[in-house]
Amino acid sequence: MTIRVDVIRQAGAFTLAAQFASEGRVTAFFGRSGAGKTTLVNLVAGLLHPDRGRITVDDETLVDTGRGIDLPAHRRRIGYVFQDSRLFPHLSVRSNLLYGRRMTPRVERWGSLEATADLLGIAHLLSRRPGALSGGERQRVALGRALLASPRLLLLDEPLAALDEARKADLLPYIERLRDEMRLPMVYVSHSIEEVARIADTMVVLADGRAVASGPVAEILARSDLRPFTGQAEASAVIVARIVAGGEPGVALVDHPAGRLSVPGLDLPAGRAVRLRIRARDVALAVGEPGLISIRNRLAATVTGLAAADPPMVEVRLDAGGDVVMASVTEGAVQALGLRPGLPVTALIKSAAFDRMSLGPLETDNPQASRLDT
Amino acid sequence: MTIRVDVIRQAGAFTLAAQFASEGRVTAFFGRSGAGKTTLVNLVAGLLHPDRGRITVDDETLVDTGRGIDLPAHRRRIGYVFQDSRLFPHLSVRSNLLYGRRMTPRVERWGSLEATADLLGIAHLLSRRPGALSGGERQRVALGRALLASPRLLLLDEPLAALDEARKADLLPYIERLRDEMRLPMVYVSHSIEEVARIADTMVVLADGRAVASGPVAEILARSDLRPFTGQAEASAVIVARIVAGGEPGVALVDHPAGRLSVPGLDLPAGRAVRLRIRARDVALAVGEPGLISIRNRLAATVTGLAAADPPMVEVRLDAGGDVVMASVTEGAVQALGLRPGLPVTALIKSAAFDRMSLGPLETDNPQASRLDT
Amino acid sequence: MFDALTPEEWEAVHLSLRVATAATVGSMPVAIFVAWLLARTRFPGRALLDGFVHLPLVVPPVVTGYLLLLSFGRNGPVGAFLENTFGIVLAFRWTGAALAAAIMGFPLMVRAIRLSIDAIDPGLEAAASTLGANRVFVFLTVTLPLMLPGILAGAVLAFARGLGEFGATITFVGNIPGVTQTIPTAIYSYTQVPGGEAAALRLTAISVVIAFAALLASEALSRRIGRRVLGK
Amino acid sequence: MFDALTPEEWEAVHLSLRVATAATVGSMPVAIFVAWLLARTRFPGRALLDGFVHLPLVVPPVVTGYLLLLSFGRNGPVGAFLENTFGIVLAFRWTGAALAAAIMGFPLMVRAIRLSIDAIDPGLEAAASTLGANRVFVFLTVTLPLMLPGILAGAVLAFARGLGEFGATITFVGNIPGVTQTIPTAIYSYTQVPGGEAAALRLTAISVVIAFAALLASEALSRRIGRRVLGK
Amino acid sequence: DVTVFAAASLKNALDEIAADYREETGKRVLVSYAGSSALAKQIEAGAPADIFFSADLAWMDYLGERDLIRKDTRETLLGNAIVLVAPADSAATLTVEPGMDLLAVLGAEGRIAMANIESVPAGKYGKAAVESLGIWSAVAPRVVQADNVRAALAFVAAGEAPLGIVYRTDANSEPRVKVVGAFPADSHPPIIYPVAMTTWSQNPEARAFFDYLRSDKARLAYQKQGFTFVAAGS
Ligand SMILES: Nc1ncnc2c1ncn2[C@@H]1O[C@H](COP(=O)(O)OP(=O)(O)OP(=O)(O)O)[C@@H](O)[C@H]1O
Ligand SMILES: Nc1ncnc2c1ncn2[C@@H]1O[C@H](COP(=O)(O)OP(=O)(O)OP(=O)(O)O)[C@@H](O)[C@H]1O
Ligand SMILES: [Mg+2]
Ligand SMILES: [Mg+2]
Repeated sequence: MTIRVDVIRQAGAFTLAAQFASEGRVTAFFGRSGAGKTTLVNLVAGLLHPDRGRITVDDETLVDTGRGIDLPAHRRRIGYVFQDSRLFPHLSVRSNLLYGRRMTPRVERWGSLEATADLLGIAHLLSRRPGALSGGERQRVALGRALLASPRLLLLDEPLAALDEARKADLLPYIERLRDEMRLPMVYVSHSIEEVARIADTMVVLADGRAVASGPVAEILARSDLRPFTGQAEASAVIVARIVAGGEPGVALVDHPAGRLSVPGLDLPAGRAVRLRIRARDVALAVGEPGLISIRNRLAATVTGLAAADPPMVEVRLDAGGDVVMASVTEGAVQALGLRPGLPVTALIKSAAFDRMSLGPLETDNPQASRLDT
Repeated sequence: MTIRVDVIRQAGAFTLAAQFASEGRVTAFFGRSGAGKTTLVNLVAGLLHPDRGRITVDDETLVDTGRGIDLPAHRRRIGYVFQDSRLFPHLSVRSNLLYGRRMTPRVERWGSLEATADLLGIAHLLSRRPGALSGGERQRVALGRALLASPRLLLLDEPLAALDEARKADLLPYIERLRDEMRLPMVYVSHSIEEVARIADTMVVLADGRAVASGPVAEILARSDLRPFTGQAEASAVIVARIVAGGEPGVALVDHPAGRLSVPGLDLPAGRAVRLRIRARDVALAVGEPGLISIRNRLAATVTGLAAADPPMVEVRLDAGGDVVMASVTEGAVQALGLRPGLPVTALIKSAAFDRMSLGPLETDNPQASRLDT
Repeated sequence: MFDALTPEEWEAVHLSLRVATAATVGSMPVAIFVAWLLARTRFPGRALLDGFVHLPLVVPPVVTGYLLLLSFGRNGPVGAFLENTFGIVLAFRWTGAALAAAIMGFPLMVRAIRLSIDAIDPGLEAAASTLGANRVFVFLTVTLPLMLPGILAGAVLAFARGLGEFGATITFVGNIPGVTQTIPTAIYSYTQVPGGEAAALRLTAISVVIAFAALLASEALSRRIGRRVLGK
Repeated sequence: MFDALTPEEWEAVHLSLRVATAATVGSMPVAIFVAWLLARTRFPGRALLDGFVHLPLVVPPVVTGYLLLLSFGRNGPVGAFLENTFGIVLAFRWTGAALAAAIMGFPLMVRAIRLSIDAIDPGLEAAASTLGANRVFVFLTVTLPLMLPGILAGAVLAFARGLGEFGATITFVGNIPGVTQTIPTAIYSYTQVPGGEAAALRLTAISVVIAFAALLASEALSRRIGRRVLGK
Repeated sequence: DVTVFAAASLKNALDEIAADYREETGKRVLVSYAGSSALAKQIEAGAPADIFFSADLAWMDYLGERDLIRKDTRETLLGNAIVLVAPADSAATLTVEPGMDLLAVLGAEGRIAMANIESVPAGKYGKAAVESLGIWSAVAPRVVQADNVRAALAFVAAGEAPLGIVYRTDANSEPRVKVVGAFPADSHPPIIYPVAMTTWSQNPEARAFFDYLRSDKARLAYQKQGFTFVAAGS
């Protein structure tokens, strides 16, 4: 799915002027509070209208002020999970969930009330009114309601912010299944880099109403010029590897050109490509043999550059089998190890450090996956 | 501040029956969505009333159904930042912020509109109406409004959930200053263990309307029987160490009985005690002398136990200078290193892995700090 | 008190109920539509429509009745048209009394409904539209149910007003026992002759009782709706 | 049209404005209080109060006027009390006309305000109380401002009703040119003589114009309030 | 059924006559009571009235001019008188005569209650009578007009107005007022109630009841209410 946006919209003191094209199956809108994420999502949904510009999804023009096109929201078939849940207060949870279903042609429906409610953990709430739900419960019902309308594109505005970690961990795989099995394209608004890295393949970084960057998640997260927007602590690389047979139960062995990794918490069949986010702060470096230590994941790499980050940390860029990997180490360590460009090193990555939030299977037809086969 | 709660309240299908006493300066209410956190906070605020039971804060009885006491909300002087921001729609942001101020006796006021607005990054919004704010902006105004009423106790119901990482990183130190400098007691509802570990000294774990555990944060997080509630990936230890002179700029050297650590991102004077959260997944173990690796923080420790966690991970409990530290390693590593109780090991902790969210100074009068001097 | 009613008075009570009910029920769809137009749309002539809706409040009922007589009477343009085209006669029929009551209660109903519409969060309607509901469906499934408190309040006002309507009714359809004589016009007759006060007060008490019953019913209904709509 | 008004008619116009304004302004605090009682409290006799408020709608205006005469006349219990205690005389004064108009418009005002109160999120009042505001202060700074749309709507209805009020007024304070003769009583006189229609319609047009102006003003105000209250 | 449009002040008399008629003939008579003006305008607008019984000459003339009544049936049936009344407990004594001192009885701010002096017959007659006594200009500012004679009577009965001018028929039946004096019949135009059949009426029964209205039985009913029976031509 390709989303092309080139719009200008002014309201009060805030001007949104965003231009980008996103090729990904899941596009993340990322940016600080007040950057314009919700405004942009509303424009895509058809709830706000641009002063000038156009938005297309694949070949369909949603709005084009030049040509006088503006498809009304209800004809866009774009699902929207609002930042505030906006449940219908006069309807039971069940009726809320089923609201959009009536409007969907029978052949295009997918999912069922029971399955969705079970998955979201709201099956026991079906006969309640929204007024008697907790904050997180409301948000889950809102998600179910949008899904059961079987949209062609799903907009999620910080859908997990109100949820606890355990619930998040339950829901993320479901969102992935929507992405991979239902092939449901999504726009995902979040300020959690973990979530973005796990779910999205493309991201658009917004700041002050402007799209300051857009592109593949791995590229954006690796760009140090975007660090002010994406966050220092979150410098990270996203690498793609392929699952091989032979892991112990609950651990997947994955092959990467630079070495073999064992990744806990991944339960996918051999042959499947996966996306792994490796945060710079989770990578340690060894020069020569590291000794008897518990870190068993090792990638052979070469230092390609050193960049000063927040003192005293230094960001070491590595080439690991063609992928960029970063390590965040102290200046002291740089000196002690004599790190310099060209030096071969071993990147040490704890198995436990693969973030559960950012582990996910790759869309099977993602072009990144094919690289592994060459 | 001591908060004692022993209440029963039934509404619809949900019964809250919580009993606990919290001694801490900051008490976290922690639990899954729908566990009853908001309900409990409302009881403390005086917005809901227990069917039976009592709530006292220090020596003051807020409500006691037995004695027929029920202090009205407006006389409790308890600030409340709601999960939904509840700004007054008819007032400007400025008037919202100043609303509670008029009611506060002049001598008890602290903070100023300008300083608070600057800190919360809402100074440019003062003349707006709440209707024209983004989700995160609303939440910041709500926080400012509660603070400017100069409460004696502040209830924060997931105050940071709607905020981006950068904004969270800005606000957390402010909340700490409220805790340490203004000595403002707080109840903090959150499902982020990082935040809880950083802010709170006591935590109450809620599940299905019951307080399943309460006590010092470090203790609760270390208890493996509570892992179903606190989350597997989040197993962590909280250790207390004291800052010593001699760190490079931006890195604090801290002394712990088991060794010296350098911690980036801590800017506190020497002599100050700090609280460090060390997540099990960030700790690697070495048996014998490790090779030339970038991990420079090493604590001398002894294995005290091995506990199976989510396969293939094993949680290794360590005694490091009297503090419990945990390391999460794979079964493969346990075998390779021959880990067993009694084995002396070196705990390796990357400097970069200290979570910015969970780094914070200790309340100066915290009893844990005095242990360091013995 | 009740068994002291003459058959003619019983007829008046019966007729009043019929008139007030018909007026309330009949004007409701129109009032809902007009309220929605006024609250949610901008069109040229909107202010004029708004003013027009309020006219029956301002214009003395007798004048309203007279204007009705001129236009809806058998010789009036609208009345003649209705009679020739649909065979509907309003003048000097209970239907005319219902029309008069409907018109007098109309501004009350429209205002109450408008207030309810204004209180609806447009975000809910937006949410419905993203779920595929077109404007009409959004209106029927979201706006209308959330308007119920206003509709109910408006209906109570209009019903009560319909029970009490006198000036326009007697001027438009007269005071013919069993045909157009409602409680208020019957009361009027009594007040115009010596010794009629007791009968007038008795009839007044009856309409008060009826209105009270309607009010209690509406309050009960509104509590149910309130629970449903606002989850209270 | 306007210069065709006789001085007496001008007086009636002037008096009508005064009566309708006084009725609206004077009854507003009471209406706000009663609406609040009905919407937000439960007490024994609440249903009775609710019914009582609606009475002026149901009871024919002439009867209302007659009951006013009996109780607020100089010899009536309330009237005598008011005169002896405060020196306030209502009978045959414009103040009596204002009282009649206020009573007739009261149910309309109360209902509109109640609807607005019901639409207020109690969470906002709870928030205010955690900021230290006591019940009165919460009411003044949160509830009352958020009620403004309803107060305004109620005021427009009551004002319009006051301009059009006839039956209760003439029965209570009669028709004394320059003292109690309002536009509707003047209109009524015209309708009672053959050939008086033109004059009646002329006066009607004037009250329509006045009501229209009030309506436009209220709409402008309500747009401002709407922007403020709902951030629209 | 016969439909009669009658001035509201005739209710008691006509109700009794209609009941008698029904007893005698088994036929039902519907009487719509309202102000003469409203009735006349309704007849003009096509109301289904067979008989118009007015309290006012002007409105009967109005219909006559428009050929809405059968002029050959028009007849003056009843007469009435106007009297000066005061509350029953009033000490006022007055003789109705030219130049009488009404203001003395009214006191500093008392008012005299009358029906509307321009539009309601009782008011018009009252005004003419007071004018003929030569004191209208003094009395005029003190007049409080009601929309009908019953409301004027109520002002006096409630003690709000020290004096009032009303029909004798009303005064006689109201215990809370007493008649202070009667105005001479020549001090005002004759107070008469005309009746006629409408041109619209095709109802053969109407004629029968129209005749019954002039019967001796009916006459008793009118007189019981205090009207004088003045059937024209008789
Ligand atoms: N109705 C409005 N009128 C004027 N300005 C508005 C209006 N609504 C939002 N804004 C402003 O537009 C900007 C973008 O708002 P938006 O809701 O798109 O932010 P966001 O990126 O979604 O932020 P958050 O993460 O806090 O939800 C903010 O600065 C906000 O103050
Ligand atoms: N008015 C009500 N009537 C009945 N049940 C209610 C009502 N309000 C909340 N509940 C239920 O009470 C439970 C606790 O709600 P509460 O809001 O306290 O949860 P919470 O812990 O704050 O959750 P979250 O993290 O999602 O905000 C939930 O199961 C909810 O469904
Ligand atoms: Mg947003
Ligand atoms: Mg909650």
